[in-house]
Amino acid sequence: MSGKTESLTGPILLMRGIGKQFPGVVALDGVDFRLLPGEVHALMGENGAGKSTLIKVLTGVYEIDAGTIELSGQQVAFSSPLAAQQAGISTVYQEVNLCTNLSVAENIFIGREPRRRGRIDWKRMRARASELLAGLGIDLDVSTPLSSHSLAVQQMVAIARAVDIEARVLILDEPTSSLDAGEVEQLFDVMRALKAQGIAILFVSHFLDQIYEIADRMTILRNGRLVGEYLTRELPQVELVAKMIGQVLADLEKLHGEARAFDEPLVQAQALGRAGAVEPFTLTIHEGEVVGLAGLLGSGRTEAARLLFGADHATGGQVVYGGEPAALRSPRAAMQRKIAFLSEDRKRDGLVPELTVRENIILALQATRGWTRPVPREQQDKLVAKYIAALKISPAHPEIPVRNLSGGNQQKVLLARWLILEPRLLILDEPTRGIDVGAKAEIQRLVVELSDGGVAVLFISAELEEVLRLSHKVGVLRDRRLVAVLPNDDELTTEALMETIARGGAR
Amino acid sequence: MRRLLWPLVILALLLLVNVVFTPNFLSIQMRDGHLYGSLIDILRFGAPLMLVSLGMTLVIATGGIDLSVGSVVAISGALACLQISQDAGVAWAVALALGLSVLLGAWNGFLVATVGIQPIIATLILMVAGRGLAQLITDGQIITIVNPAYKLIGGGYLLAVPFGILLVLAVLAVTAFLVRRLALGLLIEAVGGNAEASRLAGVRSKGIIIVVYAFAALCAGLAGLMISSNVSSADGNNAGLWIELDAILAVVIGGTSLLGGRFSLGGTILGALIIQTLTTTIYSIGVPPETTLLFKALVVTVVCLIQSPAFRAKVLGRRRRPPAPGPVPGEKVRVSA
Amino acid sequence: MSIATLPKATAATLTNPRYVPVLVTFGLFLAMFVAGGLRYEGFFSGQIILNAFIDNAFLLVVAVGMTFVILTGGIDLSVGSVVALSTMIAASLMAGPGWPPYVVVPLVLLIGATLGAVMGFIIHVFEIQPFIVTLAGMFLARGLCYTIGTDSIKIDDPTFTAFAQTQIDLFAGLWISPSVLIALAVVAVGAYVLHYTRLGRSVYAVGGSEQSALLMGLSVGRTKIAVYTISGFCSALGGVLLSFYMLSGYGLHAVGMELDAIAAVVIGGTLLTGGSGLLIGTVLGVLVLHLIQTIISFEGTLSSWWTKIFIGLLLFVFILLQRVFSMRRPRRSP
Amino acid sequence: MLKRISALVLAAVLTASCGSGGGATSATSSGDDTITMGFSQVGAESGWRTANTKSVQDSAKNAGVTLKFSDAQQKQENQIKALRSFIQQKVDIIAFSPVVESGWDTVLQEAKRANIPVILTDRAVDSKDTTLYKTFLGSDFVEEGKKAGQWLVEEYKSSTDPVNIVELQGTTGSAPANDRKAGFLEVVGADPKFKIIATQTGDFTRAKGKEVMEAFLKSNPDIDVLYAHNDDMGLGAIEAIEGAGKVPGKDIKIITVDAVKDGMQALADGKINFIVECSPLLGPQLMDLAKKVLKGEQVPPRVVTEETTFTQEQAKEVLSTRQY
Repeated sequence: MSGKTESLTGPILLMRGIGKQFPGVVALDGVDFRLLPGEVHALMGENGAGKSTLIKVLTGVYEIDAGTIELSGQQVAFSSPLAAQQAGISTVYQEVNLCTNLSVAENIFIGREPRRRGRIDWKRMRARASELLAGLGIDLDVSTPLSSHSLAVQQMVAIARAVDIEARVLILDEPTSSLDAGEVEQLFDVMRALKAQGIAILFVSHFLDQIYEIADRMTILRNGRLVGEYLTRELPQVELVAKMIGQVLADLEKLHGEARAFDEPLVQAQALGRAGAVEPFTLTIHEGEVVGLAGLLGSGRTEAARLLFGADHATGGQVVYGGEPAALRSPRAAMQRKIAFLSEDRKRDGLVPELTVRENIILALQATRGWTRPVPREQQDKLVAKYIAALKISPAHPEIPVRNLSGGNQQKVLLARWLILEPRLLILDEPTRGIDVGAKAEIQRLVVELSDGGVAVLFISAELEEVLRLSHKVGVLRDRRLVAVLPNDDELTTEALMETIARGGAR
Repeated sequence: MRRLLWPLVILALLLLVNVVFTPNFLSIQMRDGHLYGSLIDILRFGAPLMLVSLGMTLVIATGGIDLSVGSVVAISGALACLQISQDAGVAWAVALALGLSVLLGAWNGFLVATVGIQPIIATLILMVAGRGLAQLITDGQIITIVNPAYKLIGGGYLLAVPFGILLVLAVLAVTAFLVRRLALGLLIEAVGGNAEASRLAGVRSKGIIIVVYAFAALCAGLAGLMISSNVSSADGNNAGLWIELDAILAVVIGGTSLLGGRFSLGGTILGALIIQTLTTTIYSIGVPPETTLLFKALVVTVVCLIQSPAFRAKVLGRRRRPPAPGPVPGEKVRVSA
Repeated sequence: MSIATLPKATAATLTNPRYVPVLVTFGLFLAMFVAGGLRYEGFFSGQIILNAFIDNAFLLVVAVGMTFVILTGGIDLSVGSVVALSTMIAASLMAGPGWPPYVVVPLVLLIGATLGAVMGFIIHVFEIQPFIVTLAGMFLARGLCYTIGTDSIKIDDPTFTAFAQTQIDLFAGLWISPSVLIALAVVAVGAYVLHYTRLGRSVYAVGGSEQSALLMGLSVGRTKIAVYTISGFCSALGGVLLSFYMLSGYGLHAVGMELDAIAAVVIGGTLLTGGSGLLIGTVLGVLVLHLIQTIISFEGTLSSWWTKIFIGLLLFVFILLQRVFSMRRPRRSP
Repeated sequence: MLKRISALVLAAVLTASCGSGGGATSATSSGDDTITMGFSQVGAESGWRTANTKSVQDSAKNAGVTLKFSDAQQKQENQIKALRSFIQQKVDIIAFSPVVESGWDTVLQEAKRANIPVILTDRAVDSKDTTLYKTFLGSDFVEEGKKAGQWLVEEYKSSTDPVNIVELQGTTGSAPANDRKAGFLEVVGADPKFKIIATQTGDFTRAKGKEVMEAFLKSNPDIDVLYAHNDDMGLGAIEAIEGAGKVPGKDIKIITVDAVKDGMQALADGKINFIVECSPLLGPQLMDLAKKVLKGEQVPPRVVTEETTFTQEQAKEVLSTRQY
């Protein structure tokens, strides 16, 4: 494979015949990969194709079962992320892997803090951290704990950390999933500057537009195998998607034609609010209606959804459900009224990692019945099999621990958990984040199906196209306030939405 | 079953050591219409530990820990014996003791689940105060009682089998039913595996936690009855002293992680048997009292090392099967592949 | 006390969520002290506070080590036994072969640190839970005590006893022992290490998320082994201070001290799950435990069991109040 | 029972009020006419100890002495703390039962400097400076072990067959366990026919005593004599012996120490053969000594409690009059 294409200098990184197995899953099977200095190289593939595993193998998180890795022509085997880092490979992993209990500055510098006479020079560290973040267009108090910042900021912090390490290879695994457009541009500027310095960048993203904007070449994986290596400019998007999912994908149209009138209001939030989280808002959701919630991260979208599910206590207002006031004191109370909530942070608020796929799927159903009335095993197996098939969960084995599944499949497991309950209102908080095109389309199609079947859906997403494609009406949040509720008619475009978000008022 | 392989091997090894020192160690005879022999002794004396460990398993599975079981053992025994010494009926005494135990356990659960105190500290409170409570009940004296019906619980026989063993079997069966046939086990594992996710899935975590601590205390209370019945006396200060450490050890040897989540009842029973066999071994092979603890430390270390997959891989040279695509097994936060 | 732990107490730091638990503990401690002073004659004296340090110098040192371990999310049950073992080794070497203290003390410290390092090594390399490894360590150290001897061994080395009986007079009849200075030095050094060294920050990182720390390229293994070594060292030093205090070595010294140390650390606001807490909190935790005991001793009419019940109740009231006051913490905004 | 529960509730209320800093009810007073005594007890680890505490408390009341009682929960460090706190509270006299012999010099010197006389009870300290305390009142554990051994030697003096002895020790490392073992060994060790074939700690408890004895019975078929360091372990062992189908007191001869009520009962019933008394009733003697010391009278440096030994016949006679 080496020397096949146009490289003048040799590849800085060369991986050959990489194989990696987990119990019940072949994650990588004879994968070749190379990275040239001064290029941005996209690693493409669906969820579970093996992208994250390849990166973790490369950075010493996992040992490889087969194959070789060469860095600058020398064979290497990293025993730990530290060793990889020392060899000049700097990584931002998919899920933000930082210590939220430490300050922002520390998260950037921990392990290589500036020191003076042996002691950590906190002043200099904070100053340097502020500088670095400023370079990424972020201005904040770097002495505050990371936990007090949004996921987007956390992601930028992770990037700042990786960028600052003197690296020859920079790996960015889904760095943009929670960034807004401006932040992505900032990041790309940084990437271009690094590229100009001859640093090789490995880039993973599910946003195809971003790939085409920044990447020079791409390597495509499918089911743990190599599909091929291509120059970005020579591979049209449609072909790329076809290669990733192994089939041609039907075009995604606006799935819901236009705003229509609904008769039965199912859930009404009346001046519902929570001090410090989201200001009182009023919103009506009808049966069969898809309501989109748009807004930047931290605009109060998730907080609003949590109030509707009783995950947090409201400090004002009320929820009217089916015409009657409903006190949603706990998620249980909401579930009894057939409200379901797919949370944004699946690792923290969704999965029970060591339980099996089956157990994770039936958890909510069992919870509604209490521990004294178990769901009969045959019924469990039937339900689980049904949803594994319906949602194409892979591997299609109900008895493996859910932590062994890829991110997208874990998301489907959680979706199955709620679908089993046959909810009348389904709240989906960023259901498609970090998920490949195929799975994304499946989830979108599912939303349409559910809505056609009379289920009300509250759909939260950072991707405005997606919100527009699915929703009957769109609520816009800004600075913890619901600033507008817009019917999804012909006039409503992504531009119009963005303007509303930016201006903070109705059209 | 695979998970229980190593505990089984260790137990077998320990028994083997005994056979070398005590030739008729494995023989079980009928004497005075009872089963009699060293193996029966191990089961009989291990019964309280097995009970306490069963309760402890569920607590640990929720990610908690209960240091107060030893004190509950003392309180329960003390209260029952006090009642009996004051001519109360055995049934009433037993019911009262177990009732108080459940109450104390629920108190622990309340502190952990509702007030939100870290389990080790929440139960430390009762561990300290409970010991005092037990002595308050006995007035610092050893209450001696003569009551054949009460004696049955810990020292008697039913159908030639020591009643204590039957009691453990019954509790084990009930526990297994609750957690595996009913859905308690799943919900406990969910709460222990990810408490916030369980709450959002509608699991009544608080209720589950309170139930679990109450159950642990009930088991401890029963063990307390057994211990006091066995010697026909209640010793507020010494009954169940440090049993919590042995119980935690038994749970861990049985393969349940202290971080919560998955648990194994069978493993726990095996773990408790290993510890009791170890104790009996120390007595029978004549380890001098000064080196008893040293011996125990040695065996515990060896047992835990053999149990550790990492140890087997690194030292015994087995090819290591990664338990999960996470580099550090047994860690709370796992990366998804 | 240690200035290093509390950098300029500006208004900003006072509202910093990291300091809230410590401040709450401090407030409650003061309230309890005032209450005791109003209730008992002779309670309101400076010497009562100084006694807290004199009587708890060893616990303070042990709790410093425990804080390191708990900050990484671990636990060390062996400390009490290692303290006992240290007194035993020190006493037997000085009493038997008559080794001089300047040989014995470093040796004891070395043994303690080594024991800790071995436990840390097993915990990290063989991935066995700290609770169990240190429990085995607890049995081991206590067992070693008994193999050395079951009797209490008197220490009558002149240098040692002279040092032990030195009183450093302050003013107005107040005094402290040299052990107090050693303990405070340990606290200061500990706070410095936690705040100003890479090791210290790694300790917090590992406690925050071991996974993330690993992925950020920190040497998790070295950090974990280091904290258990530190804890072992502190326990040994605590043992030396205890032998100053008692002038004897005994296998039954410091039974259950691990629970006191853990309680002190937790009362001081450190989370058992790791990653959050300050050494100054641990100092306060030790003082609170002592205050509870002092109150009971001043009460003077409690029978043995009421003593235990009271300790439990006071502990409960304290933790409950602490919980209530530091409850309102912001949820992480997404 | 109800009374105790209400007492508990009262305690909770009391805690709350003391937490909120209620009235200044000064319990301490070093008034001129009444004596305030600080007494630091080891703990409440056995019935014997509780009886000892009760005796001190009752006799203090009878003698009009204000007693500051402090329980050390078996920890020497707690005891030292208690002594310091007594000095702080300026009590008139300090009495305490040391957990161990060693390690008291520093704190006793502080007491001396504060001019507070000290009386030791139950156990001595090994300080070279005997001016640190006024007197020592208590039993001699080594002597108790010797008495047990002497009875055994006497009992088997006509026999030449080897005598197999098993020993149930007290808590490993505790003073009574160490000394009772040493004293016993000193006597029986002189004659080679006495063989201690097994020895193990029973932690001074019945449950452990029973458990250990069962194991002994399995691994050692011919046991002639059991020597238990206290009555409780002996009582536990009796159950084990009966369970094994042997007759305690006949098939296996039993010697214990303490002479608590249950033990005396068993002795009278013939299940125990010999008990060495270790009396906990030190209270009256202690108060007496305290008053003498405070009046400046001379007291002997060592006051041994009046203790005896009991055979089965003697037990039957005195059983009804035992106080504890």
